[in-house]
Amino acid sequence: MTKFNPIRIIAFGVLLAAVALAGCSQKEPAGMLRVGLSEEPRTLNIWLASDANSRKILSKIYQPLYQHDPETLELIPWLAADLPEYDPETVAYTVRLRGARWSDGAELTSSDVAFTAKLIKEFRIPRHYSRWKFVTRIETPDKRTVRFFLKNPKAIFRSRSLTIPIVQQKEWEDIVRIARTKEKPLAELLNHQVESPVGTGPFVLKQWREGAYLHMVRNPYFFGTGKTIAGRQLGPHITDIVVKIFGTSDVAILALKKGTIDMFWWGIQPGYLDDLRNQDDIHVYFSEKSALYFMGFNLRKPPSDDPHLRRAIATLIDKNFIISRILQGFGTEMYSIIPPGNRYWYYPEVEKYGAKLDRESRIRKAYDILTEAGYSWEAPPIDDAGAVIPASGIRLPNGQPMERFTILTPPADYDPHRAISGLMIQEWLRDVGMPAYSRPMAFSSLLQQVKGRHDFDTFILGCGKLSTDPDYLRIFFLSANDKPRGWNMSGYRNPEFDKLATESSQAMDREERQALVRKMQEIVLRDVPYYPIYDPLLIEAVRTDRFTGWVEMLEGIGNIWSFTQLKPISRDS
Amino acid sequence: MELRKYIFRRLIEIAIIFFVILTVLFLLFRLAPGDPVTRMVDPNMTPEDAEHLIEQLGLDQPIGLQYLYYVKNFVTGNFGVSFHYGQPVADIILNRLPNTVLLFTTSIILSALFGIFLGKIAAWRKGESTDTWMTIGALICHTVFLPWLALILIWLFAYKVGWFPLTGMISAEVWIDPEAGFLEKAWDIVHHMILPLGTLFMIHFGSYLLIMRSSMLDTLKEDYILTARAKGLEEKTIRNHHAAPNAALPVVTSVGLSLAFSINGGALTETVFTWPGIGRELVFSVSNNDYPLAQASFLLIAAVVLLANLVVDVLYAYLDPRIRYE
Amino acid sequence: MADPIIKLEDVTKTYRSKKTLLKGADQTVVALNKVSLEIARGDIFGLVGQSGSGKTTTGRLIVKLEPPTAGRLTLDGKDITGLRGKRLAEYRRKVQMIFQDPYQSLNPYFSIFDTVAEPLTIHAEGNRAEQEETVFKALQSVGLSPPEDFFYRYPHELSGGQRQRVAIARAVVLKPEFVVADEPTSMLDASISIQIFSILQNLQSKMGVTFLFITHSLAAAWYLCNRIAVIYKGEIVETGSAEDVIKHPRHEYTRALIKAHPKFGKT
Amino acid sequence: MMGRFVGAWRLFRENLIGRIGLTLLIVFALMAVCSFIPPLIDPMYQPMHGVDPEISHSTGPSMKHWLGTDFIGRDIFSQLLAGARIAFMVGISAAFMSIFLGTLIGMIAGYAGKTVDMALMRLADMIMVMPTLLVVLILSSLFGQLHIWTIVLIIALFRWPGVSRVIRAQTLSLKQRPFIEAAKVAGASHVRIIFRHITPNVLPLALLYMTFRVTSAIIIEAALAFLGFGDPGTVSWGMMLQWVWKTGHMFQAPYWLLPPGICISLLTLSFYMLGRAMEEILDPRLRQEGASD
Repeated sequence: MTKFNPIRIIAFGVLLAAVALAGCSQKEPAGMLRVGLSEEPRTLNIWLASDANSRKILSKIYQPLYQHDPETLELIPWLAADLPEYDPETVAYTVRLRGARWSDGAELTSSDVAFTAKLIKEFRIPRHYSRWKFVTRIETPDKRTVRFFLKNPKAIFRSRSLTIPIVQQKEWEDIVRIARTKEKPLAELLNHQVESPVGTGPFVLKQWREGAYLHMVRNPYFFGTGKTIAGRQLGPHITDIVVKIFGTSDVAILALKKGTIDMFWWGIQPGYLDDLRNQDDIHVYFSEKSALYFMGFNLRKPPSDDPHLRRAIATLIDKNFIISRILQGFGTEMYSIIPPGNRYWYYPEVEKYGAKLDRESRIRKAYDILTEAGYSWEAPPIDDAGAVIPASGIRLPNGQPMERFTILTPPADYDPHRAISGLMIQEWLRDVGMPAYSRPMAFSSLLQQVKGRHDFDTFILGCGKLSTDPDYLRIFFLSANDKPRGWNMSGYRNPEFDKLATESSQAMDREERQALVRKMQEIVLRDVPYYPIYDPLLIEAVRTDRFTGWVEMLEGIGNIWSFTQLKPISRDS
Repeated sequence: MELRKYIFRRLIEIAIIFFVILTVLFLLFRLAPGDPVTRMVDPNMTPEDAEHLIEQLGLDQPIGLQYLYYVKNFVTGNFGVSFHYGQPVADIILNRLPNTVLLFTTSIILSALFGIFLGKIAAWRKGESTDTWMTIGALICHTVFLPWLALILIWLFAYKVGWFPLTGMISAEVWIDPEAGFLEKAWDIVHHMILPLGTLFMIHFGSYLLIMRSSMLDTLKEDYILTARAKGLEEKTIRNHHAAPNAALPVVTSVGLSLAFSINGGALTETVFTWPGIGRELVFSVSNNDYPLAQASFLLIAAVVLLANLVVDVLYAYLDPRIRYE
Repeated sequence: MADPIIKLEDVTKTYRSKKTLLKGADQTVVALNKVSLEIARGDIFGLVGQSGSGKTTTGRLIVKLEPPTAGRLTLDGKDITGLRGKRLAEYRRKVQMIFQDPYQSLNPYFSIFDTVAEPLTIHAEGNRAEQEETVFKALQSVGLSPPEDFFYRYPHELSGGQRQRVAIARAVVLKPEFVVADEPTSMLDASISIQIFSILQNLQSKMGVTFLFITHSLAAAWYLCNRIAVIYKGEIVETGSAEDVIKHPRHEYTRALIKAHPKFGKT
Repeated sequence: MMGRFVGAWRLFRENLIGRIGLTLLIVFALMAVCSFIPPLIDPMYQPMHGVDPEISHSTGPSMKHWLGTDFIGRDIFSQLLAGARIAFMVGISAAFMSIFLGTLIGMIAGYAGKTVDMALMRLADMIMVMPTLLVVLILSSLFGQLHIWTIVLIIALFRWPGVSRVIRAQTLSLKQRPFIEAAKVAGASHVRIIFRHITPNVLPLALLYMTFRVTSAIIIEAALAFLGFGDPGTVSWGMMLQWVWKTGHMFQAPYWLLPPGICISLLTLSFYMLGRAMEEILDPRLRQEGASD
């Protein structure tokens, strides 16, 4: 200890710093795309991967039979050779495969497809099972043909079931056989460690160094290379993808600005925009999301069981305030349950409570709705002279004073937008004298309370990734789904709606289904079990100095089309 | 003999404390509303799917039975499978632990050495302006808000000046490069470590400096220092050979006692710097309801702190024979 | 010796010394070894011995600060070991103690009034006015005057002698029957010691308090006491009237004590 | 009593660190008091709900908004003032509770000894090995977003062991002091001895520790809020930092990032300096592990 001399350590530190400066020049091959990701992917096991980050990686490896066209969102044959053929007699779909190869060189055959579907059914893989349980039989007449027999006509089969990723029978056979013998087969399957997934996609995983990065390289057997699909000439032209894990978006932004990553693969907070827009070699993309952020009411108990109250609350909510301030303008006001971006199914003619009104008019309108429904006040929000004043002591039509009215929101760490929206809504409801309290809760407690125990007044939640098929409309409001853990969280029960919903799920004619879905939207917005608030815009940024050719699409630029078409910019200078 | 008995007794105490923590933790996680299945907000997840998954994860069993399994597994060294990663918890922890140990121990050792050295000087110059400024500096370092400081350091040194990489522990470019040798990789880690290390260092060294200063002042009042002076020994010798080694003892204890507190800072630092360690993993697993991983990481931290305290106590007894233990 | 107020019969007290972490085993130290004493009512009884002889332990056993390891202690013939509750409170009223170090025996955060009145408060004696009256008298009796000047002062504002007077006032405020005075003057100057002695004598004669006067000084014991016991290494080596013990010491240790004190040669 | 206090004050005034600490503290206390003013001037200065009707994104300092506005147009300066109030509230109440618990438990353990001591101290050991921030983090993420008072309570419940150890040691030494024995001989009950005799003697030490606990409580609350586990219905400095961070203004808006961070650091510094100064004045022997946390 006595020999310890800090001078030496300082000198050493200075030396280190000097070396650091010298060693700063990083070299990267021209074809290497460096991507910043917020968190590590959860797993490479496709059956466990329910998180966005795993899906981002795995979607470049495992491929579905059909993709969506980036512009029209129509189905595009991907592993399949053409669109499925439907035979109404036998209620069967026939899919023919294109000649694709797995990344180990083996051929993709109809038995791989059948194997995948059977695996989902046998193990009842969560999130997939509901899309496959109505398939009664699968036939593989030859190596390139698969035929699926359905119990009854299902509108979602084409768009929902046939878009799941296909896995290789050879890779999974043994795992499945072992898992079958275990006490908890599903858990066994989910917990299986996949080191190097075998897929048919444009890239294969070369290395995953946990906590640091993932390295993917081009799949030499990728079926699309050189082909033109959906009018697009496919590559991939990039040789490597390096996915770096950042943890905090601020630092990832700095990395993008500094040039240590080429793409920022998750939503950017609006605060950075001014800065990023000013930088020449960065391009910012704004993509629509297929998302629904909404306020849900509990229809099982007073006071939110009263549609008048729900309409009054809907009137009081200033979507413009939420979008222009809390979302900084990067979102669209939603009026129906289906996002306006989903043009085919979206119905614009629904009731738009209080759209474009100012604060006072909202209060007046809500006051009118409530007075008409029999509500009374100790101090009403509108005085005798007709001016808006602070209100208090609202009473229900039966004369009882309204009890504490709670607005549950996710916590600030999960989504600050919804937490702050909840606070603002609380203030707006207080304007008409409602004893409203916004209460952010840990996400799983919130869901437990809303979805499990049904113990709440209202909540604000979001579905960040709605499918393009509108089947969720049925799932959210079907009476049969009003049960613990069921998706009808509001407890909405309407036989008229149920009938339409069931019809829509079996309508094989697209236009017939469109009409049904529109009618459903109208009913829902009349009864407001959910009140849609906003659909945020996805902001993504890339560097423009090394790669070009990003494809914009619903859900952003990180789609398969971008990664197969992206080209390095040659830098000869 | 006595020492062995003492250590044995302490180990038993530690085992009991550990067991209590283990039980409390189990209860906390199980009594909390919600479960890892609930938080999967995906309309494709039907109630039947959820029930099935809960059954498969073993979450449907009576809580008593779950507890028995949990204890049995812990005793047999099976820490279960992470709900989130689907990997054995032990693997994840073994993967993250070395990173934490590297960052944390380096920072503690460096800051203790620096703190002792500067504290010695400050005490020696008590009342002079050197002392005052050192003390004020140490206080500022010790009380600065860590995550905020960390972010500003990143902005300044990694972005503006560009001396260091932004965050993380290694750069992919170096490790992918087949030509990169061991030295290059080692340097890469060191390079990434400097900023988080600096942050932790700042927070800790201030407190060690203050403790050393106080302890040194006490030591200087002792008779043997007076004796040494009377013998006409050189001041520097007295300071470095007589006073400092004894005065450093409380710093050693405080390293042990404040370990739990330092771990808070460690977790924050790891989180801000995306350092792939236990602290960051714990914060992450907690927000994901990943009970097995969160429990195991927390217990690991508790065990380390408990054992560190024991080591410090024993060490202290060796270094200072006046200490008695009951 | 017709009416002993306090009686010790074969009282033994042992302590266990604690081991250190690295070395040493348990050791038993005998502080008192089968000590028997009888103290007559109204007496000032001297217990003389050098430090570590067990004289303080004897005092502490009598006031029940510590339990004896073996043997019997009685007050008015009633066994006092294991007293609890009401009977212990009763005993506390009757038996008090004056401590050696007046700097340590007063709570620095208590005013003089609080200190002296504390026993009254504890035993719920009188209301505030009555307590003030009692405390006033107690302070007067130990020679602190004017007493009201001392009421709201704190120990650190007093001299050693004044503090010891306060301590005595506290000990006698309940009008106890028996007081253990544990070297009450060893921390004080000789002149002040004499004043303290006369206070004790006064109290004995006026209030009829019996004192156990613990001291290391034979001279002090001879000056103050009727009867003396000499204690050496935890054993009583000699008991008798003050005259007897000093004029005709039977034990070697007593002789050594006397020899060490040149003053006795002259008287 | 008075004389003592005056003496201590004189010593304190000579202590540079104490002076700096006190000055800073007074500044922050003034800020906390002033936090009530802005909402009175105009509802848009209400720190939580008030927004400037004309500003809908973060702007820099101006005459109307001295430190600028945050992303939805709230005034940063009034948030900063409100944050001072919250910081004092959190710091002092958590510290007070933990010191109260720690002192009580320490005195009981030290005075009772034996089994009680053993049980309490093992409990203390157990709590001491748990990193408080991580514990609150776990609780907060498990049991929903916690209310600020719940957070305060948890911090208090997990920060007493350090104090109780010191108080126990102090009690052990006090227990041997003759004035305690004198009280015993006078017939004082255990309760009376603990509360009337020991308490005033350990109080200065407890008070000293309180300043350190204030610091740690403020830091824990701030870190928790910063990570997003705080009470979003409260405008604390940590929450302000969380807003800067989560809305992507981290490196864009120094007028918003710097003030709360500086305030957290300086307020904790001021309490810490105060503690150090008190420590040096009270008794050098009291210095034990104060600086370690």
